[in-house]
Amino acid sequence: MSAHTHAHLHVHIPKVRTLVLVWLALICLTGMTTAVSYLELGWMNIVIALLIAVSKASMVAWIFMGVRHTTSLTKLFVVAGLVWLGIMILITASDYNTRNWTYQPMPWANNPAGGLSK
Amino acid sequence: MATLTHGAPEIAASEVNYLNVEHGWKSWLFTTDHKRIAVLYIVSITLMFFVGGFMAVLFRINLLEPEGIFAAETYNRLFSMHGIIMVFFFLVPSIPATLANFLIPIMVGAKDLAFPRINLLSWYLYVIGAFLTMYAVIRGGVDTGWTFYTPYSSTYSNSYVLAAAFGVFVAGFSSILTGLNFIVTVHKMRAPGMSWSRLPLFVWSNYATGLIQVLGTPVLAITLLLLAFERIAHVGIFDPNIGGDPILFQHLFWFYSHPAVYIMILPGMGVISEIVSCFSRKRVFGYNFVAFSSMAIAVLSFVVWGHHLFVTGQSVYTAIAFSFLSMVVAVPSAIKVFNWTATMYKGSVSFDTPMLYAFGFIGLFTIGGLTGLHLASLSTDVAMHGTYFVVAHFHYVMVGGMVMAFMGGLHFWWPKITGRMYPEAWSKFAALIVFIGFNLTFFPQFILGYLGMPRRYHAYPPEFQALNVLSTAGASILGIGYVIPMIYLIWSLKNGPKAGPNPWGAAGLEWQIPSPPTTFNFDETPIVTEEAYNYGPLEEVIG
Amino acid sequence: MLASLLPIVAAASLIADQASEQAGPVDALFWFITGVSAIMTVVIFASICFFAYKYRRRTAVHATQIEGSNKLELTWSILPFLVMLVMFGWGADLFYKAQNPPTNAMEVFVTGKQWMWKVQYPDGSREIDALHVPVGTPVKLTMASEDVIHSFSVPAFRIRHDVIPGHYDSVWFTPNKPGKYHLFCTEYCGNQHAGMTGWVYVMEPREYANWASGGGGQGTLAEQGQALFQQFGCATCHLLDQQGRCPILRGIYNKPVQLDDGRTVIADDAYLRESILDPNAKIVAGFQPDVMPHFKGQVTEENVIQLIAYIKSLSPSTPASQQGGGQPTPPTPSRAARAASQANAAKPGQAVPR
Amino acid sequence: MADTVVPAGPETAVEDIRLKHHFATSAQQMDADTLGMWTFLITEVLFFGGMFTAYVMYRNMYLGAFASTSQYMNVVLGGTNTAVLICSSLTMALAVRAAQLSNRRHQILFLILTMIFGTAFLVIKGFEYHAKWVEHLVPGFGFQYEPAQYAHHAQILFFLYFAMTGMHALHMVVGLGLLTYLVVQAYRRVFSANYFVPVEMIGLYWHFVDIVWIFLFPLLYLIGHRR
Ligand code: HEA
Ligand code: HEA
Ligand code: HEC
Ligand code: CUA
Ligand SMILES: [Cu+2]
Repeated sequence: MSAHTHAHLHVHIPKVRTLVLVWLALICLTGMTTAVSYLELGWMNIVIALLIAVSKASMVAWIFMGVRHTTSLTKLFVVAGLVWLGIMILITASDYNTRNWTYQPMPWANNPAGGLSK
Repeated sequence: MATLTHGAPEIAASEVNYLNVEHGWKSWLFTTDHKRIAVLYIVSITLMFFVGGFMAVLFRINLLEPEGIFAAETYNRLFSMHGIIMVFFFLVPSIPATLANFLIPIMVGAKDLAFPRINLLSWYLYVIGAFLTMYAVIRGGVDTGWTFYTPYSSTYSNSYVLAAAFGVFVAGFSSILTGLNFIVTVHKMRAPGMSWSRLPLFVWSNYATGLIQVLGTPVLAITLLLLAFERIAHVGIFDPNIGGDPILFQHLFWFYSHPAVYIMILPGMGVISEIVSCFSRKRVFGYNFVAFSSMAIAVLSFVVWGHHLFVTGQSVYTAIAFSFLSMVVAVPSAIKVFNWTATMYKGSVSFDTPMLYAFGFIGLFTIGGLTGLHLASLSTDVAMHGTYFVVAHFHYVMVGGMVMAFMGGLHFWWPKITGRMYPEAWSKFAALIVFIGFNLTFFPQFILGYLGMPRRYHAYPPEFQALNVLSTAGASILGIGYVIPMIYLIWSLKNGPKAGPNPWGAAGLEWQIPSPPTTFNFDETPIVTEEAYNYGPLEEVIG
Repeated sequence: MLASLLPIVAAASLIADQASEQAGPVDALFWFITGVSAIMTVVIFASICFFAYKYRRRTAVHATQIEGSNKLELTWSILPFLVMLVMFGWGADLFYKAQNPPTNAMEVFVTGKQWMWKVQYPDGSREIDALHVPVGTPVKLTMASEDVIHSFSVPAFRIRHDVIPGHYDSVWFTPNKPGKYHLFCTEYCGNQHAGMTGWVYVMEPREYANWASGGGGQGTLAEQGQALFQQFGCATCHLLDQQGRCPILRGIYNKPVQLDDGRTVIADDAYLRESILDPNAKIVAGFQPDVMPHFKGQVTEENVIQLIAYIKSLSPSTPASQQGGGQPTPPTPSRAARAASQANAAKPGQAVPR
Repeated sequence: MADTVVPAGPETAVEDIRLKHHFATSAQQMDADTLGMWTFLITEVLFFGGMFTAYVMYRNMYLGAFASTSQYMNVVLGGTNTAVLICSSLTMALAVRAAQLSNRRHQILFLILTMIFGTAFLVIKGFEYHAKWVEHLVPGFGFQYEPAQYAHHAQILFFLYFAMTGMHALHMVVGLGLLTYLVVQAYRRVFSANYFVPVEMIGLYWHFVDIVWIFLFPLLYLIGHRR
């Protein structure tokens, strides 16, 4: 119960230096992601772009939004939000990415034509 | 159970309470008192229930004749509006926005929900949404079914899809705000000593419901928005002609709407836990499991939505996974059913009206849930999808389950909400009528579905007539069963005997304060020292 | 009043028809789940009634407070779950096995359209809201929708599949009982959704052969496609073109096609359909986009089926399952002949030697 | 037990009048507000999430078409806007800090800077939208696209582009409204080290909107590698 009173008294005030450093990093990463998009890396392009985006977003959340100083409950909520987004995207994608499987020739299905695909 | 420094029962009824503290319509329309908002909600959703029920009666009449009585157009609009109104404007807000809104702050020992003004806002959003939808009804209705499947809804239907979709969109935010308020209230507003393991199970189940509302509803909102764009500007997002995928709409829709069916049952399960324990005078058997199963349902409900897409051409492998997960999500429901039953074991069971509804709930939900397994199993779903079997399944869980629970809860807490008792004999009679009417309406539909009668048909092959006539007969009995309580409850507002603070001798903070409660529920924050459902010997408590 | 209901009641049968080889196994599972449900419902009803009676409230009788029992909880979580696993496994197994039609399946094409089912047979005959099939022969339906989502359902066969606009869906069954069965659309598709019904006629092979020989008249599906090929001007490019502006369609069916973006796709029905309706969606390597006109809106799904049948017929050897596609030389055996040969086959439902 | 309620004691007696009646302490109130805000942000994640899901599915299906839209996306403006938003996030964070330190002058200054960046973002976005309109790239309004083979599927992307950036812009507009409110309140000396929750909450919202853009930028502007 003391957590309450203390959360109130001990507000974590970020240092200006920290904030500016994060800002600098964000700007650099923006440049970087743009630059990388000019290279031809095939499927790596999207992976790198997303990695950069995720790290930028984490910095904003962690420092600017102060997640690092919040309660573990808040952290849990943040993670839950992302996990739920992940559930939606991954399961939906699992449908799209496996839809054709049964309709393609399969060793155990004696059906060379494969019938109709979608 | 709680040490209250004041609030002797006798002074309660004549004192100032939340109902009479202020007068005039403004004091109601601008109130931030969760109890008054709950009352506003009760009035609004009851209205919507009767509108939706009236439509059901109309289209059930149509089904008396195989060729149908109304034009196809009329029928289609009736069942679509029936589904939309019943789901989004009645059942989703039914228990959370009324009973839970009223009770959660009291049950956790708080003066109000965490965000009283947001609570009021949520009611206004509900009303705006309802008006938009009623506008659609008056202009001629919607004929897409409550599921709004594309491309029919986005390109082909020439009914008032936009108005209805916006209505649901707005009402969705009302639901989100209610859920958000519950979550924060349960986390942050509990009275000293009210630990998680002492929370009434009603609070647990509404907390779980809140999670679903918060995590699921936004997806419905954006999906309906995309649908609206597609309909207005033909942008192609769900248009198969240019490569859009109509099944994507279904994925997004059911990502919300499957969890939503648990929004439409979890609060009811909470009510049943309270009622069964009170009228058996026993702590709920396996409290931890019942509480935990609510959370399990909330989480698992998000990974089974694809069982609505078994015959759409969804990937076979994904379908198999969804079928498996649907079985998994059924387990926590089973746990609850068994625990309620076990609670009565060695109890001291009385048969007051709320308990009758609880019996109804357990039995009918079990049937509804078990027939859900027919649908969760792949090859039987292929045979039964789109037939009356599905209609019967979901009315058993939604009407036989949730509406029963709502009625039970309403009777249980009616003395708390209004300070008056309802007439006992009439209420028992009505409960019986509802039970009989319900089964007569919907059991024949299982057989119809098994025989292959498709749903959403305004005309059907003549061999299905007998069962349809039965079903319609049942629906009229059921309708009467709902009208009777409506009458005697209103009657009881003026003429019912005054209720003391604790007419049932129930445990729980809400029974320790006057009926009806004062505006701030507690004059001093209570300090909780005991677990929920701490039923002692009978004589001591009833007062 | 009640008496007037009697004839209706008498007319209604409470046992659903089983008219396909799929129906039996599905029903077995259905009755298994129903049996379990009935048992569980009875158990729960009975315990509620028993407890309610045995422990009904009497004056001065106190309840015994019981916390719960982990052992019990585990039992009634795990046991039902195991039973449900059986339901899941059984259902998934039947479902999975029902995915791929046997190679000797007879192919029929179905187009759903607000609010009718149009049926096309390989021999070129067609009907609306009716489907004739010989008993004992696996039938594979290739289904397309002209407008919204429909769902092809024959309750007596326990089959059902949505027909989604924009691509082909398919479903198959082996009818095993002659008779006349309901065909329903079970996905809501607008005003006359309830009118989108028809009949499936399952006939004895000889009877079927008779019926089928009476049809025809307009040439086989492939011949109809050939006519369309001329009519829509496909031939000007794909047959006459000498400058290599267009790919040669001879022999492409079910062969890999190299696309200009490096991917390779199989030229199956879905691909051919897309190539006709939306040629720009996939460009064959070495050819220009925008040369071939869009045929969306000009050719119906039925036309597409005919065109594809023709393109198939240009391929030297069509695999067995596609035999319905028809070949110019030797000519496709007529449905009548096929059915007759089927009638002679030892067991219905088994592969027919060609 | 962090979640229990502190009974009214000497410490809470000195709390200021902004404590709403149904809270026991202002710490409890602040906790509730924070949790409420985060819960709201989760709903926002899933709200945008629906569109991201659609994006992922269609991108998977129509990669070529999606990549080809890169030539129409203005990376310079998009990149500038990313930078502008990041700057606004910095000033927002500084504004919260100023409020926590009871520095009214800085607070107003940083809030106004944030608003300037936010407005700049919307103006640039407006130019981009205008360009798309001129180039007939608005789905549903005479959409035309080269190379023609990708026209259909590119239209889906452009719809997602407008839906996602439009929804994002709408959030920015709401944010600007909230910031205006903050400036007025700050001017009236409402905020201090004792009471800065509204600044912090609106700050969270603002940063969240920034995060959405951080994903939109690579996903919409940098789909295909650019030559
Ligand atoms: C309150 C609402 C509610 C609830 C709680 C449920 C609960 C369940 N539902 Fe239902 N459902 C709907 C509302 C609901 N449903 C609606 C509205 C539709 C149709 C939408 C439309 O298309 O319009 C639908 C449709 C629907 C379908 C799609 C059918 C189709 O269209 O083809 C499926 C398929 O899997 C399904 C499954 C289930 C399952 C497995 C459960 C489970 O959660 C049930 C769990 C409960 C039990 C199993 C009973 C208790 C258990 C025991 C007593 C233990 C004993 C058990 C054993 C020994 C096995 N439901
Ligand atoms: C969520 C809650 C809910 C509730 C409470 C109900 C309640 C009822 N429902 Fe509904 N129903 C749905 C949700 C619900 N339904 C949904 C989601 C669908 C799917 C829609 C779709 O396909 O898109 C559906 C579809 C549906 C169908 C299938 C239509 C079709 O597919 O063609 C049928 C058919 O019988 C039906 C019947 C009933 C009946 C008889 C009641 C009764 O319980 C109603 C009882 C209430 C009253 C009768 C009103 C009170 C009385 C009066 C107003 C006085 C006048 C009455 C008399 C004098 C008798 N419903
Ligand atoms: C004006 C010329 C023209 C006409 C008319 C035309 N096509 Fe084409 N067709 C092309 C070109 C060029 C291509 C290759 C580019 C592409 O894939 O779109 C092609 C590709 C195809 C393909 C894919 C071939 C492969 O090898 O994968 C099919 C199938 C096809 N056309 C069928 C038809 C049909 C059927 C018609 C008539 C309804 C038709 N075409 C009319 C020019 C034409
Ligand atoms: Cu076609 Cu319903
Ligand atoms: Cu479901």
